[in-house]
Amino acid sequence: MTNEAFETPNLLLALPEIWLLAMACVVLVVDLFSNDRDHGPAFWLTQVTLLGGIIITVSTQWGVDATTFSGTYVADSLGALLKIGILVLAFLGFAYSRDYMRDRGILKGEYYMLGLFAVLGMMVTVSAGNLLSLYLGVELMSLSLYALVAIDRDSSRASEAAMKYFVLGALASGMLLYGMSMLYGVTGTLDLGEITAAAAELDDRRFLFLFGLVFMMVGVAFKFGAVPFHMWVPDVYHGAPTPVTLMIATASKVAAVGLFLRLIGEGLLPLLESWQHMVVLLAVLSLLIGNTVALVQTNIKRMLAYSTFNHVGFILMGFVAGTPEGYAASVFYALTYAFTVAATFGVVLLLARKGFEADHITDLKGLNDRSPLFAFVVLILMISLTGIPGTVGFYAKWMVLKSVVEAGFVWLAVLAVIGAVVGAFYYLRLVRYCYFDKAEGEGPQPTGSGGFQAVLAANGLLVLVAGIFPGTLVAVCLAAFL
Amino acid sequence: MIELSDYLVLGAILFALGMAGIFLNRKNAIVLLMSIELILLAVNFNFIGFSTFMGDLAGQVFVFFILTVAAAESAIGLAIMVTLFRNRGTINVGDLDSMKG
Amino acid sequence: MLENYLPILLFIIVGLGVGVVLLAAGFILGPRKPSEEKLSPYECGFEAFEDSRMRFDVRYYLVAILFIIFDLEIAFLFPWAIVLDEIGLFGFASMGVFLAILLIGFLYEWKKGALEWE
Amino acid sequence: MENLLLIIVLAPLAGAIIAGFFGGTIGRAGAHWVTSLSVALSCLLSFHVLLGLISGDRQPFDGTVYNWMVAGGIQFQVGFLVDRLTAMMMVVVTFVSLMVHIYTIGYMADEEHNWPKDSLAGVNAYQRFFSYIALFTFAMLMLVMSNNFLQLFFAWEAVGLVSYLLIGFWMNRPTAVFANLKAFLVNRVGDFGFLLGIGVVLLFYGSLNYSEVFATAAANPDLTMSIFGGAEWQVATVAGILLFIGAMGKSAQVPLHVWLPDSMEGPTPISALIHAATMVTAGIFMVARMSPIYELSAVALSFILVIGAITALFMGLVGLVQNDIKRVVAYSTLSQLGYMVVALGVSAYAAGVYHLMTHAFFKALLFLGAGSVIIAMHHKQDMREMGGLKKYMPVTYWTMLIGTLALIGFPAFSGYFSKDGIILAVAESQRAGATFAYLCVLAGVFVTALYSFRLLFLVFHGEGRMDRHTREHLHESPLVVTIPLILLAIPSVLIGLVTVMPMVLGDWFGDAIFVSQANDVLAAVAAKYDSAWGLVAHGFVSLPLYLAAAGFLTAWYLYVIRPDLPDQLRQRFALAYTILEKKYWFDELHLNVFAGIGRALGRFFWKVTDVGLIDGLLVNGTARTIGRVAAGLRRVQTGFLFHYAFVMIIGLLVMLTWFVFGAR
Repeated sequence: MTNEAFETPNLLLALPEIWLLAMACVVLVVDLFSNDRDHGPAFWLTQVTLLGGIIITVSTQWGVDATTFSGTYVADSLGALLKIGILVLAFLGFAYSRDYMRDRGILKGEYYMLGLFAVLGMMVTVSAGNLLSLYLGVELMSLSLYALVAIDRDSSRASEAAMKYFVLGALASGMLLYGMSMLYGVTGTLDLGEITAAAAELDDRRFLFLFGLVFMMVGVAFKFGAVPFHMWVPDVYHGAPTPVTLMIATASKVAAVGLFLRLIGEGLLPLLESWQHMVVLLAVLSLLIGNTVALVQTNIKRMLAYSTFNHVGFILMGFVAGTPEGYAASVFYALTYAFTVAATFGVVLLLARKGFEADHITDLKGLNDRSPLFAFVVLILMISLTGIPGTVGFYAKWMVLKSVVEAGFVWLAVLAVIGAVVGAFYYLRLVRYCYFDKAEGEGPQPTGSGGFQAVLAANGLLVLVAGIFPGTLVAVCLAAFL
Repeated sequence: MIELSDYLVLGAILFALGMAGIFLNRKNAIVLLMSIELILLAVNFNFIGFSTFMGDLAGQVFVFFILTVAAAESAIGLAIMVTLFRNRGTINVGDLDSMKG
Repeated sequence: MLENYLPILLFIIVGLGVGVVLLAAGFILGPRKPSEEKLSPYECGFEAFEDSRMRFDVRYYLVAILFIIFDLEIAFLFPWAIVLDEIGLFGFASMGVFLAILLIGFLYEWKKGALEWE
Repeated sequence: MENLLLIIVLAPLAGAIIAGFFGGTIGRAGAHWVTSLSVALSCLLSFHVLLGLISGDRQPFDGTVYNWMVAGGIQFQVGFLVDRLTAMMMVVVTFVSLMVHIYTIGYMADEEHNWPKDSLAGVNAYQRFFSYIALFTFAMLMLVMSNNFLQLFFAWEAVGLVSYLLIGFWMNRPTAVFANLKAFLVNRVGDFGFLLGIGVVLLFYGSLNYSEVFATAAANPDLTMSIFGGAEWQVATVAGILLFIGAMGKSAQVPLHVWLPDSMEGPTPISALIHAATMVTAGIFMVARMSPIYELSAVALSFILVIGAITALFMGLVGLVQNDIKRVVAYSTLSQLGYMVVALGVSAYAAGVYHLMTHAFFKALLFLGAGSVIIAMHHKQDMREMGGLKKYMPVTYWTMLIGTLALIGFPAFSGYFSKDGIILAVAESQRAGATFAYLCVLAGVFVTALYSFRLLFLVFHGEGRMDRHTREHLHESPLVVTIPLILLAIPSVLIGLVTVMPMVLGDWFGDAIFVSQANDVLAAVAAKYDSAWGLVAHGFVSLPLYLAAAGFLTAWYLYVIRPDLPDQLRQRFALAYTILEKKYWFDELHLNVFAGIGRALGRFFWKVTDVGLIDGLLVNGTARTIGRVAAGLRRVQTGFLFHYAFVMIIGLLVMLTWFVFGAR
């Protein structure tokens, strides 16, 4: 970097991030000077920003393959796909959360601002072409999320969750950085492209490289919430306000996929055999722990937290093969899973009202009597999460399993299928509550504005549609790698 | 003459101290912030060491950014700690167990 | 080159390993019967007089936080100033944007009243 | 064409969705209007398509509508194949369905009374019902319009699913739930064969698309596969029989027929729509559609022929001793399905499909008529408590009489042409088993007439045997019930006369049905008759008519002149009666022998493997273990930050030691 002539970067290639940053600042300033108690301008501007971001990303980055800012920023289809996923998920999160936040007196301008900065961090992460930009993206995302978890300043649970998230997250970032420093020491560069090239011819320094790799893997595994770096997940999911949980459970998982792919999946692809078994170990542990402990949870948010490990196991399995098909399967899995879970949290938000969280599994009892539509949505979501054939969850699992079997890990596929069967139990339990049980007393009514309900219903039905017509999305995911 | 390994050993010591500080400390949460800072500084030492011995400036640039992020991180950590204190009246790490299982 | 790194690895593993093993041994083997006597701080055989930690006003923290953030950004100005000749107008504009973002942050804390002591 | 077809298929689906999800909002009237109109639209367009195909304005359509996914070189597609065969089925399905929609408005008008008070199941049940039947129409259309095996299978299952939902519609009645379960289980057996058949097709013909499979099959007629250690079987035979096993389940052929009579637990419109006119004919349609495969295998066709013949005669005999009005009609349906299968077995596909069409009209008519009687009788179905209803319900009586005449094959009525066509075709056939089948179908004619008129006489003639209260409230059913009866009566009479020449004896189906030269019995029949009236004239000088007349007279004598006689006969021929009464012990066979063997095996496995191994070690053991493990793992989640950090660092150390040192 020292002797290179300075080159003016092509700003247009990074337009989605620039747009988001500019708009985040605009949202901040507008909200600062607006007197709207509902923070309407901030809300609408945020949603416009996200939608605009989607349009800009599609039009400037899909099908492109270029770098800018001296190679620290990569504009390509993979990044574009993940970014679109992140933006859509953030859009859903904000759309579902307005009533919830208002009821609890935490509908603040900061909520939108921090959310946008988190999204910006995720976008930078998935477009990073350099350890530095990767790290900055991850940190921007993490720091915003720590603050978001604690946004309900009067909730003792939320601040406890934020504290745990923060300390463990910082520890994980530290490990990630330590690994990066070793990688830098071994390869002598921060540029991921050059690292890939250098990684292909490491022989004497392999030992040190492995040393750093383990640290980096831990940092990445933490962001996924893969066992044994998962301990924060249940408490944070539980303690954070539900909309923030939604953001952590959905968009940040997609970003984690991007982080893995940029740093290890693509960056260190020549050393596949070194990290393959680490990923297998993480996947196996995640599948085992997630499915068992989820069985005994009674809080929906905690249950979803434990069941996340199961899905994280699947996503990691897609990486095992190190093939474009496997990566595409993981991306497909992560996107569809996040989309499904977003709607699940949406239903929890829908049933919540002032002073009542609706996050106990029995709160779903008799939902069919109160709202057949949303009971049906829950049905779709749960059978999709279970992975019953014909749902989008099934295709995702199928693609992942196919890639693992092709990589020769048949036993892993068998374990995963057993895990999915166990998963059926706790997912279908919710369906049973919705349809076959009577509510105790009144039971929480669906509340929320028409727009919220419409978006949620569309979200749920789109999961169904994606199950019937998975072809397009599969093709898009494959195209991002080929 | 200071060898590269000296830098790295120093970094490793700091890093191990930081990690140990996080799980050994059961009282004051402020110590956690210090431990985190220590971990990041350990990484900085690594980067600077490598950077100097390889004659590549990128590592030192990275350190600049890590320092900045560390500052933001402590800011957020302190802020969280303040809300925690307001809600609980304590920042004793051993008292943070209202959610488990 | 390799021999340079081996000590670190051994150090970290041994150091952490010993710590972990000792801690785990205590955690697993040690009997745990907490009582009030055991949990209260020991003060030369007396009952504790006061809380063992002194409290600071929260506002000190606030000022410290704000200072740290703005202070560190200055660090970026020095390298920038040195190479300003090479990076030209674009570099100048970049720093302008950087400072503008900082300014927005400043505006935010001002408007929120974070700068007022009372 | 493509858009038109999409509208035909999707309109009922849209209706079903609206009525199903927004039933509470749009109300009862909204639900029946939206579904009926959507099906009416489908029906209208189906007629349009059919007429277009007949007049030659349209060409048969075979194309992909949506490329679902590609896996391992095999394309999974949604596509339509619409030729005359399909178009005819579309018209039958949508027309009968439309009639049933209208009829249901009257039949279900007071369904609330059938639910226990405050039953959750009763909420919006009316809308749900309409949603189901519209959904059924959609699934059935997808089935008949499919151009590939995968879509066929999905539609096949979807049709089954809706039918289970509808059989169990009165979900608070234990009998309905049992019938539902039985239908589900028996059909699983069939579907298993069906799925295997599709597997064989895919494996050996390398495609799922009809036209590609047919082309491959025709190009390699002698392709063989080895099963069970070396025996070489013709692929067409194996695929054909396996696919037909699926058809046996759906079209209720012996021995997989047991679910159909029990399915009469469903509401009567369902019996008419699904269990008489449309769903049960799916198997017939499927075999006709697959004629290029079946034509390759005489073995498979003989198998079909024998199964059909047995069903045709022996199920009719059971109908003689049933007392529940709907069950009589149900056994009659079984018998008629047997006739259709016999026709398929002698390669007279056109005759089979033709009987399917005429039968759909007159059997739906009979079912709806029976339903009308049931409404008048306050939902009592035992014929021994009826009698003399003729004067109270003239419209029902006359329309049912027309249906009965069509059913027994009275010359010039629609059933005559189709059934006579089958009998003539069987007579011409040289296939193994054809003689046996001929005897069965001839005897079947007598039996059909006997049970049909038994029903008519018991219900409408003689003295009323109902209680006073019921008698005082007897009256003709409302217009929404009688209009479909009349509308169905018209084709029951006329449709045969108009269409028999081209459809059975002509080349109407064109390429849709493939019959090899050597097997073409219908051509042999056609050579003898040159007009529909010629056929009618032949009817008066041939055996079947006299057999039917004998059946009529026997019924007349037994149930009108000497109503005491049946009881005496019952005592004299106790054994035969019991055999029929017990329906050849098929239920017991299924329950005791198959299920018994299964249960014995099951008990063995249960005692030894299950209780010991699976329950003890795996299930309970697993559940207990998982529970324990989960509880233990839960305890690891102590809530303490330093423990969490500790776990992370241990994880780091384990990975370091394993992967860094392990790698050396």
